Parts: sequence; structure tokens; C-alpha cells
Amino acid sequence: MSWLMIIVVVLSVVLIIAALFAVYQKDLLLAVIGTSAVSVVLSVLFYILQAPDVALTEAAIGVALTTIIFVITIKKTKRFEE
Amino acid sequence: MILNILGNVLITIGVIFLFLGALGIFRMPDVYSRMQAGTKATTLGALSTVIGVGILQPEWFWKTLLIAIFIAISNPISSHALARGSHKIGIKPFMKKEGLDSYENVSIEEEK
Amino acid sequence: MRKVIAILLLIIIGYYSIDTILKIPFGEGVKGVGKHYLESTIKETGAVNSVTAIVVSYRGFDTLGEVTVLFLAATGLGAILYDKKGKKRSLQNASLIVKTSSKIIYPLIALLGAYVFVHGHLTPGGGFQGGAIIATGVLLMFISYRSFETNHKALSIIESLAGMTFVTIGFAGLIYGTSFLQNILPFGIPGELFSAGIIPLIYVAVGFKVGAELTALLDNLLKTIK
Amino acid sequence: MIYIYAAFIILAVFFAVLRGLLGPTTSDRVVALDNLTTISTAGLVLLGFVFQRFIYIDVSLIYGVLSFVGVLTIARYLEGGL
Repeated sequence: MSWLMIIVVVLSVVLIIAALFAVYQKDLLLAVIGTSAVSVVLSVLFYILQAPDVALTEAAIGVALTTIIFVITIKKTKRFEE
Repeated sequence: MILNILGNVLITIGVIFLFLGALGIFRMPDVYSRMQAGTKATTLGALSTVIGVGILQPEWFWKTLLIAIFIAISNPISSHALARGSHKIGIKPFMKKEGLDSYENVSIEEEK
Repeated sequence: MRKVIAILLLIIIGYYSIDTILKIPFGEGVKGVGKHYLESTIKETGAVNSVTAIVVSYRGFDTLGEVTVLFLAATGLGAILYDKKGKKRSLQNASLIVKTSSKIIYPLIALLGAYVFVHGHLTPGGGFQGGAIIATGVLLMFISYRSFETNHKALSIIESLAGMTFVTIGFAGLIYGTSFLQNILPFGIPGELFSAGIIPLIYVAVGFKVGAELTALLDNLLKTIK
Repeated sequence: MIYIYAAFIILAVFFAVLRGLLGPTTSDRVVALDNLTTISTAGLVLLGFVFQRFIYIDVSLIYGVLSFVGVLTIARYLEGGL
């Protein structure tokens, strides 16, 4: 197993953990942090798979803009899920 | 040759500091110490790694220098805002004795 | 009972998706349409980045549709959040460190966004990413300064002009060439800034349009009283 | 040489993710996310060097510039200023 394969496997495990964290969290702010972590890891995975255009889109939109819009929306509505 | 050795040494230092920063945020006792480990050590690690790559590939040097400048500007801002926010919502620092939190009594004058 | 049905469904869906994934030939060379695109984009469009060539040149009409969808989304959000009284953002000022450094870093972010969409045919990125980066820079000023305002009229004028530029380039292709969005300019030398015909012009227009739309959207979102 | 770098970066990602999962308060998890983005910025430059592609560096540049805006917004939300 080459070192690149090991990195891909570790990042995939982190991706699944972060996604499950985001889904099962009752505190919506923490769920937003989970989705942001998913974006970070997914962007690195796209980069390893030699798709820099998609990685750049994921970095520009997933890491910054989506997080911000979700946080503003939480501020306007409420933070905890019932 | 000497550039090659210098670049590899810088990358090694940077990667070790990245690891130590992550170990710091795992082992430290409270938010503020974790933030200190996670900002200072990690910023040095990222700077050193990026500059090391720029030295190994001389034609990439200016772009990597740009990345390093951006990291050096942007990383402390978010950490400062985060520390301020954490103190405002009432997270206490880890203390052996009471009364060591001198930031508690400072009234922050908001500017216009 | 419901759980048993759910598990059965999951097993069936999982079996077929694994079956499909195993049939994809990973690790072999590129063939079919992908091979044609990779070999002939530089000859046919003049763009070095073949993703850009596909998005703007071969599938340019789809990109016009995507821009329209984004425009409709921004308009719909503005219509939902419309409020005559809600003129002020309910922000407190940030600390001095955040204010000073965002004043320093905001022009750099705008410049980076412009770099990304101008170099769309040479490096990764393009109009959508550049516009999103510019909108993020403006948002940095929004969350740092209470009194920072954007001119809404200028934003809508920029947006309309950029959209009109896109459509005008398309009709120019229809008039002087054979089809909508046909390339009518010389290709130039591949790899230089002024090359690839109409692709950079379209990406500049898309970048301005997306940046203006996302800025207006964020402004609307921050300004409403809850 | 590349094995040493990969091992250290994987360990760093592991500890950051562990803190993000365990962290008692919200700020702990945000610190972990910030750390993860910084590690990714350095790691993307290193991967671009390994792949020997100059244009891939752009992704890392955008990452380094934009990743702090999301963390700043979450911090402003915690502060009550948004």
C-alpha cells in the first residue's frame, strides 16, 4: 500500500465520521462545524484525485460561503433542534 | 544542493510543528491553552512547510511566499476573535487559584 | 416490521450500487468522449484548461442556464426577505484588531477573486469561484464594520450589464458565425493571457454577475430584522 | 522522506479530529476545525510539490485566504455580535 493510498483511506474515515457527527448533532451550530469539516476533507480528496477545479470550488464555496450563510440563518432562527 | 538540504530541513521542521500543534490541542487543559497551541505552533508549521516547498522549487517561490503572508495575516485574526468570543460567553480559564483571570475585570471600550 | 423493510431495501440498493461501481473501469486509460476532449480542446478552443473549455465553449448554453438559476435564486431570496423597515444590520462593532486587519485584507481578497476569474482558461477556477471569493471579501467587511454599506443600485446595474454581455457575445456568434456562442475571435497562442477567443470575456462577465448577486444576497440576509 | 511527512500529517489530522469529537465546549471544536484547515493548507502545498504541478498551488492559495472567514463568522456569532 503506497503512502497516498493510506492518506486517502484516513481521509475517507475522517469524512464519514464528520458527516455522521453533523447528522446526529442536536446543536445546529456544531452540525454546521461538522459540515465545514466535511468540506475541508472533501476538498483535499478531490485534490488527490487530480481534480483541482472541483477542489477549488469546494474550498471557495463549501468552506467559507456555505458556513457563513448557515451561521447567519441560525442567528435569525434558533440554535437548538427539538 | 545546499538549497535542497535547506528546503527539506524546513519542511521537516514545519511538519513536526504541525504535529506538535495538533498534539497540543489534544493534550492541553482548557480552551485558551488549546488555542495557543493550535495557533502559534500550527502557524509556524504551515509557514515553514510552505517556504520549504518554495525553496525546493525556485520558480514557485513567489507564490508560496504569498501563501505564507496570507497565513501569517489571517490565522491570528480568527484566533483572536475566537478567544474574545469564548471569554464573552463565559468559558473560564483553567486556574489553580481563584482571581488569576485579570481580563475579567477589564471593561472593553467599544470604538465607534 | 418497518425496520425489516428498510434493511431489505438498503441491501437491494447497496447490491446494485456496488455492482455498478465495480463495472466502471478504474485505472485504465481515458477513452470515448473524454479522450476526444483531452486531445482536441487546445486545437478547437485554444484553452489550456480543458474543464473550462468544456464548461464555457462546448457547453456554453448550459452555463447561461446556470447563471440564470443563480439569478432566480437570489431574486427569490430577496423577495422573501423583503422588508421596508429592515434597513439596518443589527451588528455590534468588532474589536479593533479585527477591524484593522479586515480593512487590510479586503482589497487583497477582491484582487484574488479577479485573478481567479481572469485566468479561468489557464489555471483552475473560473467565473463562479471568482465571484464567490469576491462576495466572501465583501462579507468580511460586513461582519467587521457596522456602517459598511454597498450601493444596491450599482450592484443591480453591474449584474444586468454582465448578463447582457453574455447574451450579446452569444448573439454575435449567431450573427457572424454559425451558432449561438460560436467563437468569433482569434485563438492566439495557447497559454497566454489573451488567448482562447471568447472564453475569458464570458468568464469575466460571469464573475461580475455572480459576485454582484451573492453580495446582494448576503446583504439582504444580514439586513432583515428577525 | 515523503513517508515521514505523510506520517506526521496523518497523526496531526488524527489528533485534531479527536479533539473535534471530544471537545466539551463549542470553542474547542472550532479550534479543532481551524487547526484542520491550517494543516490542509500546508498539506495541499506539499501534495502539489509531490505531484509536480505548478497550477495546483492556486487551490492552496484560495484555501489559505478564505478558510479564516468561516471561523471568524462563528466567533462573531459566539460573541453575540452578528
